[in-house]
Amino acid sequence: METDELLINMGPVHPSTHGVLRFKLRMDGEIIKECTPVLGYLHRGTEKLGEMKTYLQFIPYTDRLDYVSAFPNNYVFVKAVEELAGIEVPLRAEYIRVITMELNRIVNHLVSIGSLLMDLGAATMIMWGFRERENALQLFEKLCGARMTFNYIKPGGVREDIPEGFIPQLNEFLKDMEKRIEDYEQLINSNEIFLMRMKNIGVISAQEAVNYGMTGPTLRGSGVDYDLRRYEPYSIYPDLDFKVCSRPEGDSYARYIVRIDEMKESLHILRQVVDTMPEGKIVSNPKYGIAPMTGTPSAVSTYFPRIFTPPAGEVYSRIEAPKGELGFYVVSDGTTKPYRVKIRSPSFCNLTAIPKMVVGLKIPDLIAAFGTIDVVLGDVDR
Amino acid sequence: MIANAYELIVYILTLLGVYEPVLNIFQLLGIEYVLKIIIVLVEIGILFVFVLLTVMFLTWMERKVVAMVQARYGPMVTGPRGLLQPVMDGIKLIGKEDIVPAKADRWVFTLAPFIVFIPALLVFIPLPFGQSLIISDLRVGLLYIIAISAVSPIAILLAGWASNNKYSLMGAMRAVAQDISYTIPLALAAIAVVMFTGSLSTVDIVNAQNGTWFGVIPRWFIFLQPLGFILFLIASIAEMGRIPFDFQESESELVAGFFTEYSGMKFAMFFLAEYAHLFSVSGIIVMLFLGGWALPILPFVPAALVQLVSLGVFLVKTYAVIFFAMWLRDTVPRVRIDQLLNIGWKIMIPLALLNLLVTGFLITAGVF
Amino acid sequence: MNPAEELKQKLPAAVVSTGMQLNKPMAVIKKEELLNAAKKVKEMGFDHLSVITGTDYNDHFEVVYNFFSYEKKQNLVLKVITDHDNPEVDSLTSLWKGADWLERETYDLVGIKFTGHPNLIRILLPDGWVGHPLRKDYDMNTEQFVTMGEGGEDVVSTDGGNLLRRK
Amino acid sequence: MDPVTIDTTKIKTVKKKPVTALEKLEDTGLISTVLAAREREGLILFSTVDQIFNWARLSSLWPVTSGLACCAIEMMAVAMAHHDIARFGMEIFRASPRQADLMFVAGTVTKRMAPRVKQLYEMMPEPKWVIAVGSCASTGGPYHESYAVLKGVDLIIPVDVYIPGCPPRPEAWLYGVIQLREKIKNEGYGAKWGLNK
Amino acid sequence: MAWISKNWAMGGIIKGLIVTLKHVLHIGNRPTVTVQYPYERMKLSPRFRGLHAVDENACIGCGICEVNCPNGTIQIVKYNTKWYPQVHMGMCLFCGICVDVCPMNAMKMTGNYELADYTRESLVYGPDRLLFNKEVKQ
Repeated sequence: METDELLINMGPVHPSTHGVLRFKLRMDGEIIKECTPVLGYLHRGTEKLGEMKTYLQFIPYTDRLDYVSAFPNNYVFVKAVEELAGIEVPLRAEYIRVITMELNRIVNHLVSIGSLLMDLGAATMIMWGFRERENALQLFEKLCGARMTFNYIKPGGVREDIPEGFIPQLNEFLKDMEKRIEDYEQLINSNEIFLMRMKNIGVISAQEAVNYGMTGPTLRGSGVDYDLRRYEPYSIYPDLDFKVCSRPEGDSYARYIVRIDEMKESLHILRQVVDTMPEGKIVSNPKYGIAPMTGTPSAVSTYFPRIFTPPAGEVYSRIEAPKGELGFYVVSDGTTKPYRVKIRSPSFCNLTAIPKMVVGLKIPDLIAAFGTIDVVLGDVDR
Repeated sequence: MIANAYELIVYILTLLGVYEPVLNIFQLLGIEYVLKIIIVLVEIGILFVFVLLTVMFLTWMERKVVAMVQARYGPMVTGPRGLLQPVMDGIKLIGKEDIVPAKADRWVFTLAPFIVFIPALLVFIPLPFGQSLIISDLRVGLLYIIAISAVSPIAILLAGWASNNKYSLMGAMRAVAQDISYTIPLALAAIAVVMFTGSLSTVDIVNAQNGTWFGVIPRWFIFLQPLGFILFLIASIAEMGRIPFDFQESESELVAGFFTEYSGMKFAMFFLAEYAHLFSVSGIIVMLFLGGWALPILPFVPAALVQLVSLGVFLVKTYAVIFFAMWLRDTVPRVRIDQLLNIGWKIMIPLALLNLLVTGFLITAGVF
Repeated sequence: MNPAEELKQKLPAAVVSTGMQLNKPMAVIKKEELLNAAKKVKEMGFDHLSVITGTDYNDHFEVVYNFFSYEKKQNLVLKVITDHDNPEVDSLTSLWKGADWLERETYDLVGIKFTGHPNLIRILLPDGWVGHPLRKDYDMNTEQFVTMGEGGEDVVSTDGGNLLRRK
Repeated sequence: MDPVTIDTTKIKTVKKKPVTALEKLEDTGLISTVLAAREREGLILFSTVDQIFNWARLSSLWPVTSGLACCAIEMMAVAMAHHDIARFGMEIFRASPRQADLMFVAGTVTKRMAPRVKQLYEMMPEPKWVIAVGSCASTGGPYHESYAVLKGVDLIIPVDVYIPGCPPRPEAWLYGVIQLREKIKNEGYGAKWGLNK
Repeated sequence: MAWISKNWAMGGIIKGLIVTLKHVLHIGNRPTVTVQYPYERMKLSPRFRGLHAVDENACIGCGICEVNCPNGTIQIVKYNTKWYPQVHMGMCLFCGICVDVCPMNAMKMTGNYELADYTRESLVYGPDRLLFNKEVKQ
């Protein structure tokens, strides 16, 4: 019998491509023979805009790269600038930054797991995930006045100090979250249909994962026990006790479990940070050292110069964002604006492996594998 | 004894003292068959309205159950607790533009929703809603039900093919594969019940379940056929096309499955058919395994109320099954199409055959 | 030992100079020797290619490669300097598959050609886009519009007439 | 487009819970149309159709699932437990534009995406509405200087309601939805089809 | 048979069903969390960055906010013989930089997020709608 290959365009407007990604699929019946992701439907030219804005003006734009977890984006750009200009950061500011980043990791994984389950057809998990996310977002709003796009971390510190009532609310959230993670595990982890859909799907070996440049939970799901927080420590992570979660299987289920474990680990970190939080200043001034003032609304505006010129040079700074290794390559020519900003986004590099992972699978498997890679299109296309 | 809804209507009219004079008039004119037709039409009208109202209520219920599981309210603004929501959806869909894609096969494209919708109504004919609330007690009622529900794959295939859309076609192919592979265990599980009753008539099946063992346990077939019940339940959820088996409309994979290209009223007909199907299949489950309208306390109910009570019993049981289907939908993800077929062919059919074998053996051995 | 110095010892012909990119050891590599140097770098255990990026310095381009070693926990930066008129360097896709998209992106936005790349086409911008946006001489004033052609492919033109509702 | 002109100053938000029957009717969306019908003389029957259809339309706006960028995450948040757009009967996000009435343009419309957004809009059956959510969709917002971003989605498709915010918090979003309901309430039947005088 | 009992005992599904049933019946501190927006609102943080407000007396019209705005949202316009900022809400990022940089602390951001409107032009908030001692919305 004569058969013909079926060409399918998934996306860019498709319910399960997490935004505007498009897959060109060459199918043999229901089997995927070749998968070509087509990117760029959300390419907004952030890197070019970086050259047109001053350092302080560019910080809000970093929020909008990976909009599910904006704090790490914020932080890594600021970290690059701080390294470039040699700004020292007060300890309390670092603690606040770690709180925000770890909370954001939980939020990110909630969204990631939720949308994975929604793609698989179970709408309940995403509702529950967003319910807890909303509590976290209320914390964010309390802290910085916005829910998703914060513009909170500034070179030399943070924009405002922790408000009253923040820590008790955070503690409540942590207590609540533990129970809720149990719920999720009970709902999903041993569900036979879920296991059928996830086990041995989208397998990628450790060696291949490294070769493709995958990072984050996707890499740790393949058994590479690697986390920048541990091996290239930044901020106050050297002082904290946490374990790096990894699973050897390298399939979709392993990546999912790694995310659940990481949420628990983040709760552990947050508890430590809250317990050992020091008093002190929240912002330092590159010219005058640590500013003699804390907690007032416009601390940054008073003690951080509006016009800010780091010395000429280049830096590649990276951290462990929820999705993987997030890096900013910033070149300064000594003026008020960066000469070049390059964003090494984890989603972009993790997505490289998708064509390899899904060959021989079916469309539903593509969705399952793609969901566990946890891609945000703002981060891919920039 | 009143056998079906027609006789019930005649009985009620006689009680009211209306039937005799009207019949006399018609007999005078020599067209008494017209009266019969009118009564049948009234019957069908009542059924139609009932199905429509049920479907509307079901969509509302579905949204409310989902909302409860997900810690929210569901429709609230339109009408009290959002009860008017499905009505509004219906009116809106009537007012929508009706698009036929340029490359679609117009005739088949328009025909398909009707072919889906009409069998969904026809299934209700031999379904006993109460002691004598049945449109017609066909002697082969069960066979009729299985045969009628086999029509819908054809319509789905027509709809998917006529849309001229890859997603539609794939959705249709999947739906058909699924329907075929699950009709067999469905029928096999039902046959085991028929072996007890020795009749395909739905009335006989329910009557066989009327009464108790030891005065306590109701004589429902679920206790005789637990495996058969589970198989029938799973197969009928697949037949209804609901999560975890909703391949006709697997939203995250195929946009909206075979009715991706449908809009307005035609889409509404698919929607109606889906929920009518949900109700009828739940009713069939109740009829086959949960005793239909039968309840041990029914003999103690005063004769005047027995129709109403039996209807109530049937509805409560049916809604319990429907609630289970909705509850399951909110809990589990969707299985993959090949896994679905694997389960159907490799597990369900052997199990159904085994069930049949054991049942036959036990009946022959005279255990029951 | 500083991996950049190590590389210089092993391949003295390829390394022009060594230095630091702030706190990471950096080696400037000759354009022709890049593939050899990369092979050597991979042998040295740098298995993670973190980022590839290009920068336009008006008179020349710099292509920067950041490597990381999972075993040694070390960083290494390679830098290649090309001329401005015809920027071309060797592709590293044969060594790191992750380099594929990073090189395509650099080609797309900065306009550096990677010889030996199996599929060097634009990745973020549609085919047919004029200019490479991250070059300093990119024309920001001419608006380019994308419309849909046959089969869902993108067609780029400066005329958005059939896309826009009103001028 | 634009057969309907609405005096924006007259529209007020519903702030307190409706108590009387009249207030409840107003809340569900019927009463304003009744008043409007009284004002239009000689069109009583037609206006009754108006009322019912408008009520139906504003009560069952099914959005099309088309998240573009940051705002799409807030769109999910709007549909989720805390804000629950289902209260307005809008939780049925249809993946197929053929069955949708409303499009949330939630996020940056890049030049590459613009023809697809336009196509999506054209695939929707009449009557249809568009809400531009967030700065990016309204005017290009943060990215309006960028080479790759369209400066506002209203350049390619007609927009009914703009919701500023970057991204707007879900309550702002719901406020926008209420504004759209107000607008539909005051539309004549067939306004979207150009039948209105 | 072993395979069936391993994969099809359905223990996991039953566990999941129990969890969801708990939610339906509200067992174990799992209430409905919905905030019914038009009638009730979430508690807003005092730091929330919503619509701008300009102190009529403090603002000197220096234009520092205009210069520092990342994407040119703010324009200084003449109003009542003085110069005040005018904000295009349809373009604003709500980043708060204008508040940070204001030398006179005249720029504030209020908790007003109900800004949806029917036309693009009406998103431009002139001084008449931004200044303090005037009502923001009628």
